[in-house]
Amino acid sequence: MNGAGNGTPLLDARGITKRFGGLAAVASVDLTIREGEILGVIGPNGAGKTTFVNCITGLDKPTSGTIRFRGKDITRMPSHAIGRLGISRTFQVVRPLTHLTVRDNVAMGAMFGARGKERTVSQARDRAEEVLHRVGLEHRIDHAAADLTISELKRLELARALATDAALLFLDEVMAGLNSTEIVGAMELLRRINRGGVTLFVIEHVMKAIMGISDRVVVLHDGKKIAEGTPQEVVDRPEVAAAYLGERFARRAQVVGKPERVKVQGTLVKAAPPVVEEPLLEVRALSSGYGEVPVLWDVSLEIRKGEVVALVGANGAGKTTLLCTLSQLVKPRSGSISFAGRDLTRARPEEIVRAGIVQVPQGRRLFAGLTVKENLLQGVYLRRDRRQIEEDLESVFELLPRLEERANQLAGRLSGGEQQMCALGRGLMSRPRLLLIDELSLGLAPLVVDHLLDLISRINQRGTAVLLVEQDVQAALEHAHRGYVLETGRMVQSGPAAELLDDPRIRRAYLGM
Amino acid sequence: MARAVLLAVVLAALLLVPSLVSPYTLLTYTSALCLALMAQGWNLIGGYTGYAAFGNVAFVGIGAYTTGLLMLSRWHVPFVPALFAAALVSALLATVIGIPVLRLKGHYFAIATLGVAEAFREIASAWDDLTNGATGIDLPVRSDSRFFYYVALALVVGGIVITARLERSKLGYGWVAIREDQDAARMLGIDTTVFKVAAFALSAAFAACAGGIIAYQDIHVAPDDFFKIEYTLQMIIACIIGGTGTVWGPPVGAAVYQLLSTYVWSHFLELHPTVLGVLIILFVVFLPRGLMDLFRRMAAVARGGRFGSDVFLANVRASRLE
Amino acid sequence: MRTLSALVILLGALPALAADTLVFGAAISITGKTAKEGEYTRDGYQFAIDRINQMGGIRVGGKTYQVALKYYDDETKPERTAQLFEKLINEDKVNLLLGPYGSSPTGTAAPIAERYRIPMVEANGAAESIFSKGYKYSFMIISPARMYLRGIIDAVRAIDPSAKTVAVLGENESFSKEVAVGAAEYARGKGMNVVYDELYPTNAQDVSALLTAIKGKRPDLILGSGHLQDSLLTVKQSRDLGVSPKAMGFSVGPSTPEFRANLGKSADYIFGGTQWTEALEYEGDDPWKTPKAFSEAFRATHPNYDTTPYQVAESAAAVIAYQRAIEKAGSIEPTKVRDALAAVDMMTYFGRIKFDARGVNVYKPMAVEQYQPDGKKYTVWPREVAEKPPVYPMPPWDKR
Amino acid sequence: MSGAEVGQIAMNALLLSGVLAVVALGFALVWGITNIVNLAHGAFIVIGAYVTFGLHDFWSMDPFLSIPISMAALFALGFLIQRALINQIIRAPLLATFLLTFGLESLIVNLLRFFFRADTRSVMTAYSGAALALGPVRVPYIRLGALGVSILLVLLLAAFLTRSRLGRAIRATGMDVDAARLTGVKVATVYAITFGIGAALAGAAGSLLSMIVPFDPNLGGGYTERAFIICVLGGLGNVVNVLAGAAAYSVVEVVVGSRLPAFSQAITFGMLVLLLAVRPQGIAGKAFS
Repeated sequence: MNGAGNGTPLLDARGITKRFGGLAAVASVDLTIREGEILGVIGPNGAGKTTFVNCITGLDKPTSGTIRFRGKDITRMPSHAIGRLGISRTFQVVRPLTHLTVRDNVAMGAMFGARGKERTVSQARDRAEEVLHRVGLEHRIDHAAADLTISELKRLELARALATDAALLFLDEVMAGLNSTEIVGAMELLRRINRGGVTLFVIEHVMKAIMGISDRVVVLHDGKKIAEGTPQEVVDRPEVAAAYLGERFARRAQVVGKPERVKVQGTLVKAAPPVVEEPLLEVRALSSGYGEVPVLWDVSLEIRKGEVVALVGANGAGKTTLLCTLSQLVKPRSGSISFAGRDLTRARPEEIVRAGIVQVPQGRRLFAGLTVKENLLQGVYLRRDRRQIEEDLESVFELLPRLEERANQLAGRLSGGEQQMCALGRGLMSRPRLLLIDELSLGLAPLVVDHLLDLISRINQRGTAVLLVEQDVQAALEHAHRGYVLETGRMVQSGPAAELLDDPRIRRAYLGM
Repeated sequence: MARAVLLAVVLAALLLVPSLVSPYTLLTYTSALCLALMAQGWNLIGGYTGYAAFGNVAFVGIGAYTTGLLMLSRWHVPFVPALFAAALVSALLATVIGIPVLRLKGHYFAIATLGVAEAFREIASAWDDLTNGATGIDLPVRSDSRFFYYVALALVVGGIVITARLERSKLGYGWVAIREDQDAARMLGIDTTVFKVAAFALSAAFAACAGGIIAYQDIHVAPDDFFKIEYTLQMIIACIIGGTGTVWGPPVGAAVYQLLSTYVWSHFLELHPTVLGVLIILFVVFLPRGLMDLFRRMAAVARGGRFGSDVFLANVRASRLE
Repeated sequence: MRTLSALVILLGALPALAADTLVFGAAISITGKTAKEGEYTRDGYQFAIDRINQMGGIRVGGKTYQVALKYYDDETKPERTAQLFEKLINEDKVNLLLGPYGSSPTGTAAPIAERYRIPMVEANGAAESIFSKGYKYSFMIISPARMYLRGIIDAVRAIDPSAKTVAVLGENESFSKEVAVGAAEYARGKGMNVVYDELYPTNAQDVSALLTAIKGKRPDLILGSGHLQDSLLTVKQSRDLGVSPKAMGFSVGPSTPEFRANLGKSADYIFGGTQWTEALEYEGDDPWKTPKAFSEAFRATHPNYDTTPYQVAESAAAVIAYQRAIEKAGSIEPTKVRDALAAVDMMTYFGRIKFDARGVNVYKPMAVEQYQPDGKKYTVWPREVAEKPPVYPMPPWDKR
Repeated sequence: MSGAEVGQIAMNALLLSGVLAVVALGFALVWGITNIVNLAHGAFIVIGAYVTFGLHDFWSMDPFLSIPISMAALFALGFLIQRALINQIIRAPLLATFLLTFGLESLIVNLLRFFFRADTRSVMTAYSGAALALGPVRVPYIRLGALGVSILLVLLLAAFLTRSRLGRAIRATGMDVDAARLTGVKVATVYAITFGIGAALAGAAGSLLSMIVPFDPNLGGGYTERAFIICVLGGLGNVVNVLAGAAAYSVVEVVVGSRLPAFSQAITFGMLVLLLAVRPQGIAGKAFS
């Protein structure tokens, strides 16, 4: 598509297998990365994408197979030697050097990477400044990495990898958690980097991005390569749709690049209209933050009984902070929270749970060493009514039959989607009147996300109000009655979900259309 | 500029100390300097590289024995060359031990190093032919307390200069990168094993110098007196009091710790470990980032910030659990 | 007692004191591993000093000096001891030095005494290695470590010449090691077969592994060298494991009151080497004259002591040796006192005190004590001074 | 080595592992759940020993009967110390908690020494020293009883952690604090209870040890070290891991102790370091489950 590769193989991986215990996370994958191309890699969670990158970059040693970089065998090389040869990467979960400044973070790449030997410390710091300009982080140069927002951290990681002067960059979900506008910016940045002569290997769940920038796409599933080709070829393959995309996204993917918005309809379960107009949660002029840093200013919000409300906004806008403040994991500084007529502004977290507000946190946060059933039972920690607990367990199993099959498995062994189901189940077990769901789809394959969104609607139809925070703004609004827009800690807009979907400002800001 | 003047004044004062105080007081100052030296060494591995080493006392002991045995050997090596040889031997041993042990992380590294120190203590007790076992060895007597003071002072000043230079070098940057995130550091091309072993070996050399000085001053070297966990704890406490991962933290912390413990000990004869325990607890709870951090905050106040009890309580608030 | 010593410390702080008070300085283990023994040492020093003061002080020429003790806690850490001696000499300007408790602290204190040419009489560091270095200013009032267990071997051999095998186990620490080595050498010299001879690490809380190995060797005599806790542990675990030799003896332990308090009847039949017992029949030229009188006087002022530990007696004897030397020297000048000490030859309640060229007391024999089934402790060796003959052999643990 | 000796060594190892399991369990629980390496664990053990000694000395209470009292007293103490002190820095880095608990250890031991002097104590009963003879192998009744108590405590703890609501909450909190909060767990209380249980187990261990070995205030340090090694050997994963660690450690200590006593610690630690070098992440996972 854009800057195509010249075809010379840069990195050649043959028969890469990585076993953990008996399980093959990667099973004899052959993959060639050509000089100058952007190779996109997609696949459901647990497909082995990150493990594959770990094998190439030396963080994991492959069980078998060979890796050649520019013809040289690097299979058994330690990471740092691989790094010095000119291969660098970012991490799926950002790993900044937290206590150092942005400049020093990037300078590390410049002083130790492929051309580190040629630079002194001060030259490396100059080089860092240059790279930071390129990724647009120059205004944060003297801040500690700890002070950056997620999207800034993603750029910082990219800058650090770039500063190593690597010829080949592995980018592991650099766009996860970015909103649509940011994604457009990130795509542009990656193209620019690629044009500068850097070969890119991009793992991404954001289909729009992968379709938009990749010269070629590889699909991994269960540790095996199931498809390879141009983006369009791959999307058209039925097994890819079945394994990964799901019907809805398959269709959406085709939309990419077209300027007008295409309404996606049909199989979606739309939210039913709320039953009552009675207010359940009332938040007035709430402010909060962490330590010295304020995050939320004067936020007001209302949720009525039986309603699904979507909360949207850019990364770092304070969505998770708002949820955590409602759960009292973060203490409010001013303002009030009232729930079903009770003032909960100064309540402790367990009182919030008792009152009927339950948060399903970002990243699931299951108790990995407890079984699925124990996780669900932990959800009823505050309840003592044994018989009803049994009934509730039955009804959660009925709603989420997967969980019943896995009841005695450790939660840590579940796939991403199953984990999210377990987290939802755990939340439901305490019979919440209001469910706060944070980033339902984060890190999940589109097919799974579809299923979970349907579940939310069904939970709602049983009478539970839902506050849904979701990076996929469109999906969230399509499943909500009303929506709120949070921008840098302030509530800037609210209204019926359909209106927000059609609001041109929202579409521009968050849907990138 | 003001800083340079201040440093010169402090150095001049330190050089004059021996003519101003009694030999005993000088002795406590020498002890403080030796502690500072150990703490400076620990700071490289524990502070900059972020590895909670709990066995650095092994190198104090090895330094003491090497210095002593060389001086007693048939070559009668003079003290200063013996001290340098001891530093070298310790550094070499640290390299050999470090390669496997530095693969460990967190608590596991801590206990493994603790174990190494214990093992060395026992070897020193049991290896009669070399170390004269539990009886220990006796060094030649030298009763010039100024000599020990100046040697220790020179090494501490050298330690400050070395630390300051390393902090701005690639080695120092690499250590900090390892402390912050080892995998990320590796991916940037840092050979973490080499960097960590370098930090460990250097810290061992510092500890060995301190051990050698103490050995020569105390005349007698026995396993239980040198391979004891108190030294490890003292160097860590000194670092914590001063501030880990800073150039000035360890010497400042060592001075404060020595002052405190001398004071406590002479005023609370039977309860001094209790009082010292309470002091450690107070420092850890209220000033976990050390005095250097406090000084920085105070400097910020001088430039127009505000200052209140919340300087201390902020630390509590940051690390307590509601 | 404690208030008294606190008072002394307080007094020691007063500058006016120096005029007619003679101050002894010492660093003693008030805390740490040998805290208990440190207490005995302090109480012994203080008891003798109080007694001298009651009698009017020490007469030097025409002048009479009151005597005081200035001490610090060395935490049973030898390098602390060294620092404290520096402090005592330089800051507190003490006149003369008394030894710390234990061989290692004594080992670091001796060179400091040497450096400042101030004599140190010590009563609690029995490791001979200290005295092989040619120090001129250190004097040891007690028998050296290697002698500690000889009496027990002699006693057993005297009753039962057929006792042939001996097992020695000791703590790996300078004093106990010398004791163990001395005992094994002596036993071999007497034609016995040393079937087991091992050291275990300091602070051991379990010696059952060693005892299991010893049990297999079936020795006639088991000798232990360590500190109180080690002997208690060895007896307790021997009984648990049914290790039942014909006799058992320890360098430290049986002579302390805690030994029977902790072991009850299991303490019976066990031999203990001791520097001194109140049953010994010395007739001395000192404030108390006899061991019995010393012991009674001490217990009268220290009601919390049931018996008088030998550490108290030997520590007090160090002060008495000083008293004699100072009076002989007619001066409190340290070098003169040192020369007078070197020439001391006196009989005391503690036994005869005369130092050899190394500074070690030459005439002091070790005694052996034994708890007997009546629950009392008797001096059983040397035969000439024994209160009762030793009971031998020791019955098996379950036949008592 | 004779058959009788081998048998006795094996029996010693078995008896030792029972007590060490109780010593290590409390330590492992606190480490696994709250991520605190409690260097004051040994001090708690000493307090437990003194409780039993005191009750036996003043009221002639049977030492085995005093175990619940010792556990209750230490539970209360542990709970309070956690709430008042450790809770203040629980989220600070490893070193801070290491040092805080070290300061506590030094403080407690010194206070004990101040009040009880440095005297060596031991608890003597009518049945002290009596032993069951299995052929040439002797099994002292007290140690056998201690083994029984250890097994009972281990079973009780395992049942509590897996069967009870509070036990499950403790494990959940150990895995994810915030998630536990979101299910309504009062984390500070759960931490304090966990620390209390750890201290109570230390108290039980101290009571048992007071019957087995003579002790003074310095008894504890060595046991903290052992608990640490056992946790590393066995891993913190769960009760079974700790038992395995205690058994492995006991065998090493007893066997090495009977052959090469002077090198027992060097060999034990040497093995530990080797083991860690082969498995740098420790033997098992981290969280207690």
